[in-house]
Amino acid sequence: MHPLRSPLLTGSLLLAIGLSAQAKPLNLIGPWEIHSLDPSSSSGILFSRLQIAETLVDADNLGTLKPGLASRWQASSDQLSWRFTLRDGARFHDGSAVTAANVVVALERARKKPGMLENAPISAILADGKDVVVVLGKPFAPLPAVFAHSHTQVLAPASYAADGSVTGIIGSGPYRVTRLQLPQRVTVQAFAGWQGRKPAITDASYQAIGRAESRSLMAESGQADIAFGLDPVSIARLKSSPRVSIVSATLPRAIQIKFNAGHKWLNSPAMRLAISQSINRQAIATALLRDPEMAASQLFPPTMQAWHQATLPALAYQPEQARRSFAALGWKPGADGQLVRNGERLALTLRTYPDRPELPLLATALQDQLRQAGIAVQVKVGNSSDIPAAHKDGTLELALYARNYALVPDPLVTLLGDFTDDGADWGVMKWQNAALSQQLAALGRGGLSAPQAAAARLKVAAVLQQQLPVLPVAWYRQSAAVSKALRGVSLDPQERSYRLSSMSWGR
Amino acid sequence: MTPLTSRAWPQRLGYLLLAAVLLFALAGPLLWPDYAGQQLMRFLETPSLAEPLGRDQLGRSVIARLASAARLSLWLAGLCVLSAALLGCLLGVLSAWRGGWTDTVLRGLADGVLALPGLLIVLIFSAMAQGGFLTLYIGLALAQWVEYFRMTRARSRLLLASPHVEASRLLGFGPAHIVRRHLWPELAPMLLTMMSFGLATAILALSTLGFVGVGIQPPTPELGLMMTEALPHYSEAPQLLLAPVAVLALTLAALVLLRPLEVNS
Amino acid sequence: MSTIHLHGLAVYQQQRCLLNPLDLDLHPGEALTVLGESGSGKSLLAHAIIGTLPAGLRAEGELRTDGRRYPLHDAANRRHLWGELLAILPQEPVTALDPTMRVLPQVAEGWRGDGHLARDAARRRLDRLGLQAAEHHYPHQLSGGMAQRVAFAAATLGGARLLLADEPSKGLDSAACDTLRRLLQQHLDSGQCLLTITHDIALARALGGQVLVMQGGEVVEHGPASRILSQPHHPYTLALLAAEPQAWPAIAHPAAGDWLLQGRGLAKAYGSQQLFRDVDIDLAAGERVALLAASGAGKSTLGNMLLGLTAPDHGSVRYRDGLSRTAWQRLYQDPVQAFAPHVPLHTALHDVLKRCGQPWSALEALLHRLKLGPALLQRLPSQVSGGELQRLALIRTLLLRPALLFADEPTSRLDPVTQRDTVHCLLDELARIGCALLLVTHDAALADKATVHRIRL
Amino acid sequence: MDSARQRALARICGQRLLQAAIVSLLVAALCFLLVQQLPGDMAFRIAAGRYGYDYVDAAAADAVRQELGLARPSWQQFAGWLGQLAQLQLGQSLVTGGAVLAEIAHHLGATVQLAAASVALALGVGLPLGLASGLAPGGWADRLTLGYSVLLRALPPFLLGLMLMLGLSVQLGWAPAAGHGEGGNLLLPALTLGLGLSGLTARIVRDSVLAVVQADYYRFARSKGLAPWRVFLRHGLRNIGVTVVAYAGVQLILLIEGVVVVESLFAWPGVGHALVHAIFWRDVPMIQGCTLLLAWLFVLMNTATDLLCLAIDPRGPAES
Repeated sequence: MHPLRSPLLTGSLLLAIGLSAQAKPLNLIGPWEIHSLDPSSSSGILFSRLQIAETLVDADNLGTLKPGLASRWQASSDQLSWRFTLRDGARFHDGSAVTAANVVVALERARKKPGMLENAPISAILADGKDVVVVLGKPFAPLPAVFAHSHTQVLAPASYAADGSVTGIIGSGPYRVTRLQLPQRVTVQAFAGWQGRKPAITDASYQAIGRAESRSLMAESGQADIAFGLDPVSIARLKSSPRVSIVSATLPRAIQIKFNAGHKWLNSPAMRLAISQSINRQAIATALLRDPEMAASQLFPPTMQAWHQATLPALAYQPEQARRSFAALGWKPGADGQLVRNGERLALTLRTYPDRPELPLLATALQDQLRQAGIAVQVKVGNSSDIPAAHKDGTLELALYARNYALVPDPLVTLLGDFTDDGADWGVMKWQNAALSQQLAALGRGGLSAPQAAAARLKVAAVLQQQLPVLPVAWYRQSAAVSKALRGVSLDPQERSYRLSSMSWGR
Repeated sequence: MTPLTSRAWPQRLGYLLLAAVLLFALAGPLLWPDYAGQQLMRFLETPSLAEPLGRDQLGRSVIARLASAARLSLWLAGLCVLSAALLGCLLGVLSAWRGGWTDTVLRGLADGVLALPGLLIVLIFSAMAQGGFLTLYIGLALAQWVEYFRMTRARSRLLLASPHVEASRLLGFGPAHIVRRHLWPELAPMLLTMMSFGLATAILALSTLGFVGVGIQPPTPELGLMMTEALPHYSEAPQLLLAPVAVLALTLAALVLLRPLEVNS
Repeated sequence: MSTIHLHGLAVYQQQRCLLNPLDLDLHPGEALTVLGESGSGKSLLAHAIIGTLPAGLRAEGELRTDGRRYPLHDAANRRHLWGELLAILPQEPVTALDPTMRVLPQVAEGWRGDGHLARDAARRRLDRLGLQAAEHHYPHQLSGGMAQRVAFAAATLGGARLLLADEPSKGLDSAACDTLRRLLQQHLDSGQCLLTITHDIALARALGGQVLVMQGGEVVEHGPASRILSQPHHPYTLALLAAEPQAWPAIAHPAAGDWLLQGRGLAKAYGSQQLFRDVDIDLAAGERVALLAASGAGKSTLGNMLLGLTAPDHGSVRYRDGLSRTAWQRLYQDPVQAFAPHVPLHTALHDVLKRCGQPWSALEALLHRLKLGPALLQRLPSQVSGGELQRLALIRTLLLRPALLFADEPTSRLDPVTQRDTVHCLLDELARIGCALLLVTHDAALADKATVHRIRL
Repeated sequence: MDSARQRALARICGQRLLQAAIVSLLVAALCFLLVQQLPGDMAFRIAAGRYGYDYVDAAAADAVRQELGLARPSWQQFAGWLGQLAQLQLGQSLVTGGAVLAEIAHHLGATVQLAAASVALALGVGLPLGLASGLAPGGWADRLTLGYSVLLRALPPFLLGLMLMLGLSVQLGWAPAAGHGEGGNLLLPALTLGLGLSGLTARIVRDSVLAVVQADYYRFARSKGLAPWRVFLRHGLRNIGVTVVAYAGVQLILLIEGVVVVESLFAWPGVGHALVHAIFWRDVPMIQGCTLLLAWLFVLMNTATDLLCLAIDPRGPAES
């Protein structure tokens, strides 16, 4: 190269980088297509994550609630009515003010749809001046957490068509939508009327890219600045890429196997424990998740600080023990190694779904590990709805899925649904435990002192560990590939926000 | 059949490749029978003498999976092509023989199916039951029969209207004789050519379906599925991706080369 | 205009001589016609002159004209003479015309002079040939005769001095043959040279000039047409002339017997084109009838109708009772097309024997009588000569002892000698079993000799 | 235009219309079968599509069932659906609730854009290769083209796409790897499809060049004294065009099939992409809509090639 040209070139490059730091829009990619604008749809959460729409309540990394559109909230003394006071001066992106009446309309619409609000015993939502009042049928301590869920997004009245369908996203967050190209792309820009700190990233767009391999290649080639939903192997590879770094957060999510506890073979805790002992979680986490720490020793991951119990004995791989337990239950290996009892061979069906790409892979690994233990497992990879459907008609035997215990920031809401007496689609099946129900109900009513609550949670975790109505397999670490030019990137363990407003382009 | 040595080199190469793939698909599963056994802690083991292609992400033997996948692809594709050819030929001859309404209806149906690209038919069928061999088979066979139908019908119509068939009829011969002496010898070589091509299409479709995620379900090894699974490992274990790609490419190249090539220099 | 000389013209395949050296002089206005049997190397002659021999063949000798010499072994040195000195009259005019181009530009592109004048020249030429209405037509809209005239116009518009016509009358009916003759005559009259290669003696006679008789790659006789075609010396030429139907001695025909079939008020149309209507026809056992008409008049259709292969639009056919379905047989114009192409003759005939329950000896007797060797049966239909195959086709029908044989131009593709032999065999064998004959032909002389009654459509 | 050509035009349009009608019926029947055969409860699947795997449960499924009237007998649904189809209303997506026609209309533009770019690319590469090998059969260009086409035939489109992504995008950084809406996004998917088609195109062109050059009329034109290049221009190109166009019409099926895979790989928001998603969610009206649209697109392209044939060759396309 010519000696003079080199500094010139460097200079212009620097200039270009400097300029681009001002103007360059941020490219986010993820697997989620935008099929609908309705907050209750699976796409709704995207508008929360992009900080376009707000909910009344927000949450931090640990799920501690903090003000959102409501600046404070207060339960009545009988715990049957909650009052949420709206933030002063909040405005929608179309310039109109956020009023309590608007919020009530949005929440009433949400109540008519299936979703999170069903879990709370709400009898009415009313506007009272600047306050929104929620009337309950019975006490429900985690109610504010429910109003942190994206199903309860507050959209401006102009977002709705006459028939109640959502035609546009007019929220009140720091970013406003500039362009919507369903099902692939949303482009946003910083909202000038936002009351909080002005975001450094002024322009961003989210694009849905269906295949994981395409996403990792886009990150690798620098086409995308942040890529979500990467498979473990790509993450391992991208760690050595010069362009991107990997940012991770452990999620309050567990990959677990649901048992049909009413099944004639699966109805004893001893049997379920023996199956648990046949599973080498360490190997699965190492080989498939590339993350040995993610081998689940109990249901609740350490990131659920309040619920994770360090004192519980860990679930471990004990094939010898398992063999003895099977034998004690009458299951003896036949000539081909498969367990037989009274002429019946131990064969089960495991259902799972491909929406989370690691699940079929994990199912395959589990299938082989259980085969070595003498259990013939047929893996059925189908639609995610096959699991609740099979739960309903009672044909389910085993199901492998990833359960998010932070659908709302307080896991109690999900636990109350999943582990109550009659079972639930994504929780237990034909299993109940009076002690556990009692503890959960007490937590739900609220009013327990902190040590009492902690004791109740320990009891719940202990029962689950002993009875194993669901079998924890692995925990979950969310990772994203992030361009090295970006600063201030962190992942929200609650998966509520991409935190665009706190990022900036580095120098 | 003309002897192998008198054929053009591309064809000879095609036979050689096909024989190699067939040998691998038939003998491979006997030599390396355990395609499902995992040794999780030995994932992505590099190739060794015992495991010539190493182990995959679940610590399974790659060569065993590859052999089994090759056998499955050839077997399923062969079955589809045979069924499609049989159905297409029968309907084609029927249509040409009966003419009239039979012909009109069958031709309309064939035209309709023709406008429905094969992959779409297979996709719709796989949507009905994921991973079922039967649906895949029906879908692939239904997507392919039209070609055979059209060819058989067109040729048979010409042949049935030809003087030699008329002469045979005047001589008092019945349909069996006409099919055996007049139609079959004309149709057979074309059918063979089409079937080799159809086989390639079917194998390709199978692997594509595996890639789209509606084909054969794991852990059954299938070429497209193996590629999809191996894809993330392309940099850490390239042999994982290259092995199924090579088998697929060699099979397809063999089938393409088998076609009598129009090299009339 | 000067004479074109060909000196020492010969064709070799490696060391083997396919065409022995010969000298030719082509004088303006005088036709030169090469007569000979198939495979006598006639077509090689034309290719050697133009420079289009297939790969592997080599020409020797030279072409001399206007004081220039063109050695024939170098095919490329005559390329620039195409259209200017050498022109070719295509054998099959329909396929020689570009299907995607209108007639006028196809003719005009042969023009050698000023480009502006090409279209006018072409138009004038087409007018002269009576094709003024067709100049904007596409080839597929032309009849066979029109296509022939267009091809002639296209080949000759450039004014090439030598026109080469290779088997120009092959497959043409008599009307088209007449047109062809007139065209070639016109060409000669304009003072050009013409080299025609044919086995059609009538055409050679009509063109006059010089005649060259070839047999097995060798010229056996050479001289003016008037002498050679009336007083030939060489035995081959003699045989060729004697084989013309006109020259055949009269044939004794058997007497007709009982009625065989009656067709009444027969009519057939294809689309809007009426082939024939109100045709009455009677055939009696052993009777010999010729069906004469121009091409496209429905001769074959009528024959098929009588055989029951085609249903009439109107009218009906009555057959004498007591005859089996296989009593009605047919011989085809092209015997190759009458046999399943991939089945050896042995198998094909064996199938027939099995079907009619006759012993192998019946076939052997027939083969013997028709002078065919049994070794022939090991071959495929395409590997047997036309005359032999037509006789095998005859044998195949005779095995079924037919009552009527419908022979559709059975000899029109054969050279005269083979034609004569085949027709005589046919008549002898039919007389032996008392079978009637319905012969379709466009050759009036043949009809005269081979049949008793004639029907015109 | 002469009457023969008008008749041919009418025949082509009639035939193709009939074909489109039959394929519509076929797709409708297949989709009906699909509804009948679907394993599991349709309402559950739709709920999974709408609300996501974390939220699909019996309650959500009940709500969907009520809203969409899925409790009706399937034949009633099908009858209503056929009625809609007859009025060219493709119904509403079971997942998003939006009108299928409107949703696909967005995708159609992307698919057409991709298809056009691929065909242009295939011709750009395939024509010169085919001409070069057809004019010198057995020569080096011919052998090269043969190898090229065999290689491309042996590569499944998804693999070719991945290789291009890795090479052009990750290693060289010449083009965006996937996505839509930025400049250059079209390059890789079009290249994947176009290269795949070009191998075949080259062989077709080569064969038809060879056939034309050996044809009687071509040799006759040569013998009229025209220079070789004039013969090629006057008689070669058009006749080669006829066969190439006619055959290309049949091969367009590869394009439609490729579209499905390539769009999914490159996240190109076309009809094929939508189809794969719809199949995943068992969104039957959407499957029907996408399939119909792709089939109609194919019929339309075939009609276009037929008409092009007719424009070049007065005899019109050969009867199918």
